Amino acid sequence: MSAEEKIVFSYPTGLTTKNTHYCPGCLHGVAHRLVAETIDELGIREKTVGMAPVGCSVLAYEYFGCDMVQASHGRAPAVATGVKRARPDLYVFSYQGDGDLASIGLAEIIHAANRGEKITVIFYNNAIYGMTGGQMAPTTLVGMKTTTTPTGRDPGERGAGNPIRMAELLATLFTPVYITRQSLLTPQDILKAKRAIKRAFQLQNTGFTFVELVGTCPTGWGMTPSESNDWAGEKMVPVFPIGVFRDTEKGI
Amino acid sequence: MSPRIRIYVGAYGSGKSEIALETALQWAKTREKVAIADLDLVNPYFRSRESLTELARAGVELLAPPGPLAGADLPIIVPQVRGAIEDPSKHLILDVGGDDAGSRALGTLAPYVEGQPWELWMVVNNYRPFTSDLEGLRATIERVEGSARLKVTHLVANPNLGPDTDRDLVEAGAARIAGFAEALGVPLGAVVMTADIADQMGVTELYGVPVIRLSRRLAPAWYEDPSRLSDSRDRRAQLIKPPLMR
Amino acid sequence: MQYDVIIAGFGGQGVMLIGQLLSNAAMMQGSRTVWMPSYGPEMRGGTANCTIIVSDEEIGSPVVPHPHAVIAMNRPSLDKFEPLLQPGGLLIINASLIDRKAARDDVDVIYVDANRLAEAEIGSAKSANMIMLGAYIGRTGAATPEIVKSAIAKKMVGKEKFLPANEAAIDLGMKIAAEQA
Amino acid sequence: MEKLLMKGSEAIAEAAVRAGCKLFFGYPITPQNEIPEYMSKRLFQVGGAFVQAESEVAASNMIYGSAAVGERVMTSSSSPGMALKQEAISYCAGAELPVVIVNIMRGGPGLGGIQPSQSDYWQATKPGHGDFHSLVLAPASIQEAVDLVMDAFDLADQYRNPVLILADGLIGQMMEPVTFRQPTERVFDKSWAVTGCVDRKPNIVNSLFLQPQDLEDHNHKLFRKYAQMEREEVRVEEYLMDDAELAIAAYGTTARIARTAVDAARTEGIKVGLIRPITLFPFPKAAFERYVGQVKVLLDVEMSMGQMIEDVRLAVHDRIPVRFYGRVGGMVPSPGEILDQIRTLAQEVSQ
Repeated sequence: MSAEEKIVFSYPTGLTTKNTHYCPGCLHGVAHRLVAETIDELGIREKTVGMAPVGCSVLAYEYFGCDMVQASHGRAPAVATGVKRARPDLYVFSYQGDGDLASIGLAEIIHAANRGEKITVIFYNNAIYGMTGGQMAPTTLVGMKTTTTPTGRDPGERGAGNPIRMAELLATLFTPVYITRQSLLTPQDILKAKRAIKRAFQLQNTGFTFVELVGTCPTGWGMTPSESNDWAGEKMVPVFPIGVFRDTEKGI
Repeated sequence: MSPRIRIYVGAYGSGKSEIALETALQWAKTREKVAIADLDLVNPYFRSRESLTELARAGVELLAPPGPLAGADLPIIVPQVRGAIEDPSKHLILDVGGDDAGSRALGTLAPYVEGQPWELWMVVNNYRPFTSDLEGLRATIERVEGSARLKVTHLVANPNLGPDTDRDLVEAGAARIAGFAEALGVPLGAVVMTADIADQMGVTELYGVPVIRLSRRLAPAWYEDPSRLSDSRDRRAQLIKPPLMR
Repeated sequence: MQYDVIIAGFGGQGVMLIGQLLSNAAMMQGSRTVWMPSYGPEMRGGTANCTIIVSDEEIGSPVVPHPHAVIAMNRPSLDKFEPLLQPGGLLIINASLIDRKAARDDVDVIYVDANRLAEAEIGSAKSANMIMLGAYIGRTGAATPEIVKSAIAKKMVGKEKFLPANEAAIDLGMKIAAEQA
Repeated sequence: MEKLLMKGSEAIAEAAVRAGCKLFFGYPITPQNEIPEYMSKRLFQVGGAFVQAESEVAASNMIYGSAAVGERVMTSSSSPGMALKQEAISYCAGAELPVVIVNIMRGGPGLGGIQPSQSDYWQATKPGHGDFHSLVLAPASIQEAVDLVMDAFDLADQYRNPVLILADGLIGQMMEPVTFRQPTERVFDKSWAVTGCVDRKPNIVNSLFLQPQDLEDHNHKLFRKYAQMEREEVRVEEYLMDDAELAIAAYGTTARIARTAVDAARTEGIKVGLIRPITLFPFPKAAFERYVGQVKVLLDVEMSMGQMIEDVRLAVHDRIPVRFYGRVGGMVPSPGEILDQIRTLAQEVSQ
């Protein structure tokens, strides 16, 4: 390579070369890439074990270039606990969606956080169940139509509840060391999200670290990719504000 | 010749995928570059992607998730679908999932479809719940149009009761759906029936629209079995009889 | 030869403990043995009981519906287990807390004023259970006093100062059993 | 070797530690609390870890995680808790992970009761979702519990499959003298474990198969393992069966009670024996089949409503009539009750 040449794109070794199955405009691929780049930059691919969830990213075990474990629905933090307690020398992360983490796996995520398991949890929040065909998620916005809230999520008469804000909820616990919410909606957002993921991995061996990512689901939402990005920025971000909710090292 | 993009929507179990397949195979006889896209994200069974071999033999391109993902319980729209929508040389049939839940996938693509020549055919079986009367059908169309973000241009009459379908049933159903079409101000696009009933009736057209002859491709072999026996209706009656009454 | 005994009383009277001591002593003398507790709600507040079997041969059923001996530390225990005792069996009654005599006339009975003696002679009401255990081994010979005492010593590592009182309680129980023979 | 008088639950925990179990994840439920309590003290002494999980569901998924990195790991529970563990047990079977699970059974259904029971025979031998088996070991004494727990870890590693210790509340709660043998020195291939992909391709621990054909092949592979277990791992104890005309089928504590009844019946001249399955899966079919033509009636005795009796009947294919006697809800059959049953059957047979 000559001095003038500049690499503008390279494939992180933290990812396999397998093509992902994600729909056009879906931001799971971006989130995967950020995790993979982090693994590469920290040089920890050979001592990292990832947990794949149940949900649209169920096949994540085929995409990450490190050792992977497929977990049952919602239990990735428990499985990660088993891995990390057995091998504290490994870097351990789970990659989970909103149904997996904030609904069926709510007990597992809260208690893993509260025990201070030395793991990093990457939480992709797109306010819908993608895999099963667009049902209400715990993070679905009020008024948002899904296949199980056909008239829009109604916390009133229909008793469908309000969106759960996981980053804020986990930040009520004393134990976690790093909790942040970032978005993947613009290139600038993505750069910030990358820094957050990297910080989470760097802090992993000091305690529980959590990165929520505001993402989209063009297919589940019935929108084009660019419409979904706009919609997420306008509707989701006000409910799921971007920010750092805990960074004990920085006194937050 | 009808526009190069034909979209099929309808309630769950209305027969969309069968008709989409049949249309693709018919088009392949008279048109170049025919493709069918499987947008059925909702129901992992009986999807058009299962007829891969037959489509390949007819020269129809199937746009569906590759390999093992075809059997996955994952809502996948392959990027080639948008490419085909925007390619003026392609004749594209979109097989959309059932009801408004299924047609949300179409909403993702609606802005690209809008600039192209297209028709949206809604398959109606008056022997199914929710579409057996005019009000139910009107509500279903509204739901589907809401999530598809496109208007229904035609109704397709597909009156049937599965293996128990006979000529009388088809004639009565087609008349009823033709009435719905008139009441709604949406033209009828076609009437669908199995090949043997079409032969019995000796028709290739009905209510001024073509008859689509169906040879139930997606139903698994066991599904046909009861009707091959002498009298499936009697069989069913026996099964329904409460065991304690005997 | 098989010895079996149900020891019963209030929670806190040390019935589980003397059962374990007996079982440990049996093991140390080379016998086969089982200690089986009642457990759960019964342990909290109500009556607690355990079954101990000491045998030269392999022990089959750990469940003994009709024991050869019953040590009753309180009235409810006596009411519950006296009817289950084998004819000719041994009934040891804590006379300090039980205000009635044995109802059976086909069994061997020892009355031990255990709580009063524990306070008056040993100097600690807590030793009542040890006096009862002493009476049991004195009458049956299921284990020798020496081996029971070494089982106690093993159990009381770090609390050796209580050892003499416990040993005295065993001896006192044996004496009572001998007196009532 | 020194004898220790130990409670069944403690002995099971200690045996696991001596077998090299480094991790334990559990959730409190009576009557097995002594196991997590013991482990919470003991494992940190041997450089292992103990976590009181938020639920049985989480605990069993934690063992899935630790097994995935190739460490020896155990969890324990009692009947209602076992129902919650079934999820991860199926995943362990599907992903071929070696785990050891202890079930100290209590009465059911529902919240049931905390007294001893054998009401989980079905749950143990016909477990979870999907086609799979756990290897199920049923001890009848504390010493046997200790020995079986140590074997369980080897069996789990050998077959890469869940191994279940199924014991009733009596085994968990009673004390008997035990000795601990040295663990075997067997070495097992764990190249499949997710230990970090140094100098190798990444490993994936997974039970998802998208292609029906692949999943069918995987099921067939699992069932070849179960077939091998049926050939090589069956364990059964026969007692006084040589001349037996009547035989009792019972496992666990019930079998011990039955043995006392058999002894008593023998003194009355009744030719009765006992067949005690030690492995409930694989079930010792041959041990029963062998007595077709010799034994005139089998009496199945359980602390449940007749669960194992199905396997006994299958084993003899109706060529020996099988009768049933059971107590449930924490009611433990006495030797006398069983003796009465034996006497009645003996009379029937002689007529």
